[in-house]
Amino acid sequence: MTTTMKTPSVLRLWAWALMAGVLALMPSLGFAADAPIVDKGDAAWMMTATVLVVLMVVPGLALFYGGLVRAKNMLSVLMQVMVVFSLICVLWAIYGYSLAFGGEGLIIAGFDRLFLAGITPDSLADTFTENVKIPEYIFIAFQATFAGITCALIVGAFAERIKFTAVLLFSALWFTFCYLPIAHMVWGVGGYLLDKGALDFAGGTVVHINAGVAGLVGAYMVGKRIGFGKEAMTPHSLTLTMVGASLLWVGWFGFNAGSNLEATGGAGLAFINTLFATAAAVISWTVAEAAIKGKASMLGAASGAVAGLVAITPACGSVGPMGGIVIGLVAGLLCLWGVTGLKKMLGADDALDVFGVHGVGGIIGALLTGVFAAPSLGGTGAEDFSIASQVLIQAEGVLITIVWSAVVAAIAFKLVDLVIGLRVEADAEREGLDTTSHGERAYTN
Amino acid sequence: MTTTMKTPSVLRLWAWALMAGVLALMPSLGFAADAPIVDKGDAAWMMTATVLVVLMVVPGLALFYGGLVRAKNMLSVLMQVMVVFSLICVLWAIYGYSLAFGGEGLIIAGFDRLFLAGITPDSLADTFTENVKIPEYIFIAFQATFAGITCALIVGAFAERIKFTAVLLFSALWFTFCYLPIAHMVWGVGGYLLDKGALDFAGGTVVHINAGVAGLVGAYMVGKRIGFGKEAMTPHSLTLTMVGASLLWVGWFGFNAGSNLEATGGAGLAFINTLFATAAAVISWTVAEAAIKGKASMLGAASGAVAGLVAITPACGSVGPMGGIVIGLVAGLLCLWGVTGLKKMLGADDALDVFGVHGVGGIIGALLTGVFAAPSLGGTGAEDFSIASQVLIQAEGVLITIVWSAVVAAIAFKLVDLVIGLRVEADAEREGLDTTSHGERAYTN
Amino acid sequence: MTTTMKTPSVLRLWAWALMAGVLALMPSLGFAADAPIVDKGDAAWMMTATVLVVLMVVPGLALFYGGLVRAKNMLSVLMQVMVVFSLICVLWAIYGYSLAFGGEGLIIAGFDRLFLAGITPDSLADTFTENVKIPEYIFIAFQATFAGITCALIVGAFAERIKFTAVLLFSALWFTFCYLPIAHMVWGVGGYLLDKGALDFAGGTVVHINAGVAGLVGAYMVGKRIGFGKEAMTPHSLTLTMVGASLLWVGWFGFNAGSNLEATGGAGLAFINTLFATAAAVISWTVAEAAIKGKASMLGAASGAVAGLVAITPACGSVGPMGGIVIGLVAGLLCLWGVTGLKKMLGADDALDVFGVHGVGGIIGALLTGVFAAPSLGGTGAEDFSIASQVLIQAEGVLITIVWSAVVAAIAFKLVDLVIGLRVEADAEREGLDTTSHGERAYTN
Amino acid sequence: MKLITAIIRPFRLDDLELAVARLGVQGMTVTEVQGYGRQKGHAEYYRGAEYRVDFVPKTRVEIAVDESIVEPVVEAIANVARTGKVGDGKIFVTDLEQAIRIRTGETGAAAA
Amino acid sequence: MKLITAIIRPFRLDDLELAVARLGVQGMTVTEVQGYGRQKGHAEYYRGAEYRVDFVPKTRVEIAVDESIVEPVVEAIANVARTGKVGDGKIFVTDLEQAIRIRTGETGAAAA
Amino acid sequence: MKLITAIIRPFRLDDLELAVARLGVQGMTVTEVQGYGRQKGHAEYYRGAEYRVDFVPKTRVEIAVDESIVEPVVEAIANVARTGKVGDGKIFVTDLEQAIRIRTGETGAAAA
Ligand SMILES: Nc1ncnc2c1ncn2[C@@H]1O[C@H](COP(=O)(O)OP(=O)(O)O)[C@@H](O)[C@H]1O
Ligand SMILES: Nc1ncnc2c1ncn2[C@@H]1O[C@H](COP(=O)(O)OP(=O)(O)O)[C@@H](O)[C@H]1O
Ligand SMILES: Nc1ncnc2c1ncn2[C@@H]1O[C@H](COP(=O)(O)OP(=O)(O)O)[C@@H](O)[C@H]1O
Repeated sequence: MTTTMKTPSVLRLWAWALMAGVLALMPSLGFAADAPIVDKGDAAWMMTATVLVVLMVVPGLALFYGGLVRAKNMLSVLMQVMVVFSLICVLWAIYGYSLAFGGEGLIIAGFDRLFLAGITPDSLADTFTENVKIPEYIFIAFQATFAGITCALIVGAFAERIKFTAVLLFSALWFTFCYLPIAHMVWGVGGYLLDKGALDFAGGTVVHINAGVAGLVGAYMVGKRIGFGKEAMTPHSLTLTMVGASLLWVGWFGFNAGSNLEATGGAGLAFINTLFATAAAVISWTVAEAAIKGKASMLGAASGAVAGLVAITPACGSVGPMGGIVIGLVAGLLCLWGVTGLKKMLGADDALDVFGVHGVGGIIGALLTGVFAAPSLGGTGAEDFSIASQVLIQAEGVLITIVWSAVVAAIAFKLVDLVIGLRVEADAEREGLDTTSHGERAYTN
Repeated sequence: MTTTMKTPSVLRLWAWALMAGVLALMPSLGFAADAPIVDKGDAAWMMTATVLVVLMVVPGLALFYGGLVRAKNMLSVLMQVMVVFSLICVLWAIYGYSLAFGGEGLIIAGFDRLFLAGITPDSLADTFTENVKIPEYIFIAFQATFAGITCALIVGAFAERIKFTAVLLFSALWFTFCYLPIAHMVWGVGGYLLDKGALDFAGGTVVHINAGVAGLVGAYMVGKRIGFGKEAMTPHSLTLTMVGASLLWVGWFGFNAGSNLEATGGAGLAFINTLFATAAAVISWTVAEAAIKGKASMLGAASGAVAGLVAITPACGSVGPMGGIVIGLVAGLLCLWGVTGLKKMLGADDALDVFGVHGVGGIIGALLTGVFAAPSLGGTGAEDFSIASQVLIQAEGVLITIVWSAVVAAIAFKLVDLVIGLRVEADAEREGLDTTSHGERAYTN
Repeated sequence: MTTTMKTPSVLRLWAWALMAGVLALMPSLGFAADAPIVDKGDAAWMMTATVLVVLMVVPGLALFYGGLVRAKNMLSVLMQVMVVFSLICVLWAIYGYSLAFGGEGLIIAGFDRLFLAGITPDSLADTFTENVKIPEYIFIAFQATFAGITCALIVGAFAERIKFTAVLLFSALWFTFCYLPIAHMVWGVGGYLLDKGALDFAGGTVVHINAGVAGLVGAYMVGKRIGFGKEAMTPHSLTLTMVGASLLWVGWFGFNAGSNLEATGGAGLAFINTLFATAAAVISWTVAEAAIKGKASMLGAASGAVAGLVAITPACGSVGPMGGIVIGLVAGLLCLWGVTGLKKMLGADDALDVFGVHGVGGIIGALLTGVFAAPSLGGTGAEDFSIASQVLIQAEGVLITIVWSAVVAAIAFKLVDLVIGLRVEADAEREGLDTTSHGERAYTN
Repeated sequence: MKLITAIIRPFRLDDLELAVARLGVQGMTVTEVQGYGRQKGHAEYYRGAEYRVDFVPKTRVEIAVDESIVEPVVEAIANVARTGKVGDGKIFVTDLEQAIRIRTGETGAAAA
Repeated sequence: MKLITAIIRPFRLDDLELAVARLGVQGMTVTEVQGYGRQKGHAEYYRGAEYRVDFVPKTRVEIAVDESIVEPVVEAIANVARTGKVGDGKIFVTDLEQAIRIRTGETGAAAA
Repeated sequence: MKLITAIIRPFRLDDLELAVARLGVQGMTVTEVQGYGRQKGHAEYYRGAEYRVDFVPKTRVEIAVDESIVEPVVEAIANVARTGKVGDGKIFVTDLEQAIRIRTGETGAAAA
């Protein structure tokens, strides 16, 4: 039922899954021979989970971000999220899936699956359970949405001043040279990070730290918004931000419990952690804010929810409900610091706190997974589980991701700057990107 | 396929389900011996259903309520819904599940499951079908969302004038001393109301009447809004209210069909009733309004949808589609009266008509379930089904819930009033709760 | 796994499915004898898919349309979508299902299933796989949402000037005399179009061309809005339009992959096409707009998504991912022309471009399905698949639908005009339909 | 003709409407405005960012009246708009050289 | 310099813009306002609550012009704004002691 | 008393506030308005429909002041509002016959 209990590394299983999936396409090896079990319940759940991840991006993330900018830039944010997601989906079909999961390799997989060559409705992808498989098309779609949301997350950092074309070009570059290798190294057959045994159930490093770091680099390289720190830049609709945060929560159940690839008790664990850890983070952020500022804000509660979701992502399959709640409580507190104290220290205009929430939350989650996966703390780790060594393994994964993402992002932004420039004209920024970049306004009568 | 047909009482089945679930954890009894059937299709559906209930609360209910208040109080409503839901989820994990479902008892269950002790991804909970089980974590999450939405429903009654901390304290008290006992008495092993044989498929009494009554008491005890009846208090965004009502409808399919605990034809019945009865209520409220006031309003259509959903909740598993449509038509008419004629009679400032819609709709549904469950009327009742006696049983359940909820709510509000006070300052109420209680505004440029 | 591969006609399968479903209710024929396979995974997926289609209508379509009108007409659009959907659902239960699927017939089925007579939770409906069945109630609900959304789609064409009662009466007439026969002729047992072997996996003709044509006729017959072409009629909230488009995308996974009736690799194909083809259409519309007008608009991206979804609808089960992407790219380009060049040529005030997007997109999809279903192009067509002849078959289906829908719509509008009149008073139109037709405003403070 | 411009607390508008109507005033034009003055605003927090909002929502009422009733109207406005707390607002009176009712072309008092 | 303030029906603005431009007016300032007058509003229902809305959406146009063209401008506005139905609005003319173009510091007619 | 009405670029408001405060101005009333003038607007496209938007968002500031400080205030406003680009806006000065502080009934300079 929960193979996550029988092995220290969810990642390894993913690897097996893919390897088998690939081998399954080579009857010569006779591997596909022993009849695979394909349960329609798994297929049903994985399609549902994939739909939920799409919901996270459009309209979820788009609204969470959009509500935070000024009305004059609303459409530019919605546009960036929707088009980046669409672009990455198409690139995923063309070469992304192939490079990340289309074979074996240290840093990338291979080119056999370019244009999804050779895959049919009958093709199967493995799950974490020996011989249990799901239709490969569903697995491809599920993974496509992960790639898409990761790139879309980044746009929050340089919102309200970047050129639309610059966002697209950067996304394509970063996706190709950072997301794909990291995804393969963590989840792909023969991937470097894989054998380290790092625990990342649903993508805390691959998705959140990865995007958070790229965003921070972007905030530095694109520069601050005109009037930043001087003029008021108030969220034009916290209502929409709350709706976005809510849809992120709703969709995240698919993101986390879907990562189990089967509708089992293991998915149930990931599911319940996604509910309770998030609720705990809402509470801790709210209480902390009330304690510090005298008032608990809606934006705080919404931010707390996202912080909790980010932090529980790598942990949800390997920690117990109580461990999850503790992770949520900690995430709420530290991410509040991430968007206040830390933000001031970093001195970058990370407009929508991509790093403060996703970067910080992702790191907290990755490290604490190494703690609460311990059976002694209610986790699903094996008997011989050692917190110390696991935390070290987690830390290495985090570090590599940070460095890789930072370097690729820096080069990509530089390149984009040279080719088409990163920022819009000062006047255009003042007037707002909606009319100047997209020729329309979000609200009229 | 539909065991609901083989027994007069869905509640009894729930009891068996839980008892078995509990027993399953005591191998000594050898009960767990005969291999349980765990179908991934059920697990997939129940996870989906739980996600849908979360969607009902955030952002569904939050928007349905939020759109109805003035812009200056928007965030306070969104905040109350989100934080109350989060708080109850955490309390559910700590002691709620244990008290409601963690054992046997007349009024509450037990303390064996505090902090979800002893539950693992392999733990199973029973369904209504002998020996068919689902992962217990999923059942816990599903039930957690029911507790959360019930408490969140109440906030509509005293919106726009209550202290945020008062809402939280009240919610915790009412949840502990009213929701948990009622839930156990109706659904828990050995619960008092259970053996009466009352029909409440998805929680018409436990959720809606329960919340509606608590809300009404709150409206009386918190008092009217400043300017109530004198100044115009128009909904700041019926657009958002319509979105909220729509998401409630969408999520309610999980709420109702999920209560079947299995993906069977029985779930299909609950599902189709949730579609047709609601549609019928939209029509009847719309037509009635047009007849009475000359115009059919969007708020009316949205309110009709919610009224129909509330009324079909206890009935959806035991009445046929045509019986469901009749219940929907009646609910639309009577709830329209509930928010107009009855409201005037009650004389309370139940700001968002929690009682008029959920209280009234819940009562209608509970009673009519006793009528249309009759096989002669297309219901799933047994051959010997007697409308008269069943309606009496239903009435008793309703009455007990009303009294219990009213008493607990009254005491809880009094207590909160003494400890921290219920209302904000008059000036703060005038300025709006968003800036004064939460230090932010919902909309700026 | 994917029977769609074993037969040239998905439609034929639907027919078998229904016929068997009907026969299954006549044990005398002994048909029901060979034990049917009912997989809970299929039931779970089909309930999920149905919920997703509901999400497409309320709030999806309502917001997509509502955001495009002026604030003074917002509620009228939300109201028309919600009430039309509700009305059709009730009519579906009363006679729609029976006429469309309740028996055999050239143009309509029969009257045996009026009021869903004789259907119980145990009744089963067939899928495309021999002997694999799903609970009939779920199939009825799934089909009900298709009928509902089709009628709701039409309202976009005559928005901002039509009488509310006129919309309802027209919808009932058109549903009865156009939707039901077309649905039966295409999907029902003995239906005329069925044996032609046309491919329409998820309803490109029945839903989109059908609605698009009715809308165009409506735009002509209701006449232009006062000030059309002279005054600015800017969308009052592209934010809401983007949210609506996003929810349409999200829900469409249920619409398309649900049409497979089983959670199999075939559903996986429909699913992945719904992701990639749509993404491709977003890109092509965006790029084309940037090339033509110098700026890529959010409304363009949202419109592109819907265009892609419409076009892939008939194709999603029979074309490969790359074929789907090409269809998406083409749809994005041609629908952009549909709402600009073509629209000017047609000279009708199709307010929200129902024909330009759904009509044009539906036609493109229907025809290109005949091309990319070819195995040589990665489609699931049989060995002997001939593009030329298939395209001809597709074209015939399109033509018949266009003519039938146009004629019925014209007569229906004329009738409504005579009975209650189509348009509101000029003053009412100026003031806006929200206050004049519904007695409320969408936004206040 | 004179133009009376009053800046008041929004929730006093309904009463103002009634009060001036009693004096025969048949129309007015109202604008939502932001007021800045002795009445202090409030503080807002958005994650790391804190802002002082100096502006308070006010309602601006314009009433064109005949000289003869300027006094009573001004008084009536002052009375209904007064709460005694800082922020009650102002009343300004300016001279109108011309006032025309578009529909009829009437001018002066007849136009009001 | 004079300041012409016109309160008109929103949908007449575009035509007004063209009309005054023909007279050499190069700029104006427009505000969305709520009008109260002979033209009655409408009723609204929200569940149990019924409200009479007396205010009607209007557009307020301010144009600073030189004495010399006050007459023709006022006339032009009156003509385009007139529908003949109650609610057409008003035109007010007040004296401007000073008018300055911020960018150049020009004053008087040159500032308009 | 005089009423100074300035139409400026929205983002200059904060500085204007500080500048006039330094001159002892204790209050003002601000309105969001649409400006039409030499500064051209922008084009918008919504599918088939293209619109030229001539109006530019501006902020209208009203300040009642005593004769004595009209000059410095006008100058201060002009200075902070000036960017030198077309669209900086206007400053109008009109005579106030009366100014009353509702709360206290004070009139004239004391009311401002
Ligand atoms: N000098 C001024 N010019 C124009 N409007 C003013 C001026 N001073 C105050 N106001 C308006 O009057 C409102 C109330 O003024 P304030 O000083 O806050 O309270 P009070 O009038 O009771 O002293 C302000 O919000 C502003 O809209
Ligand atoms: N005395 C007044 N002072 C200021 N504005 C007025 C006055 N009377 C009317 N208005 C404005 O003129 C508009 C039209 O006036 P109304 O009496 O409704 O129609 P008409 O001008 O055709 O008689 C009103 O909505 C209001 O904005
Ligand atoms: N004649 C006028 N009457 C009233 N307001 C005007 C007039 N001319 C310009 N304005 C206002 O001043 C603003 C700036 O004017 P504009 O001609 O665009 O630039 P500038 O003042 O630098 O020449 C306009 O947007 C409008 O709000």
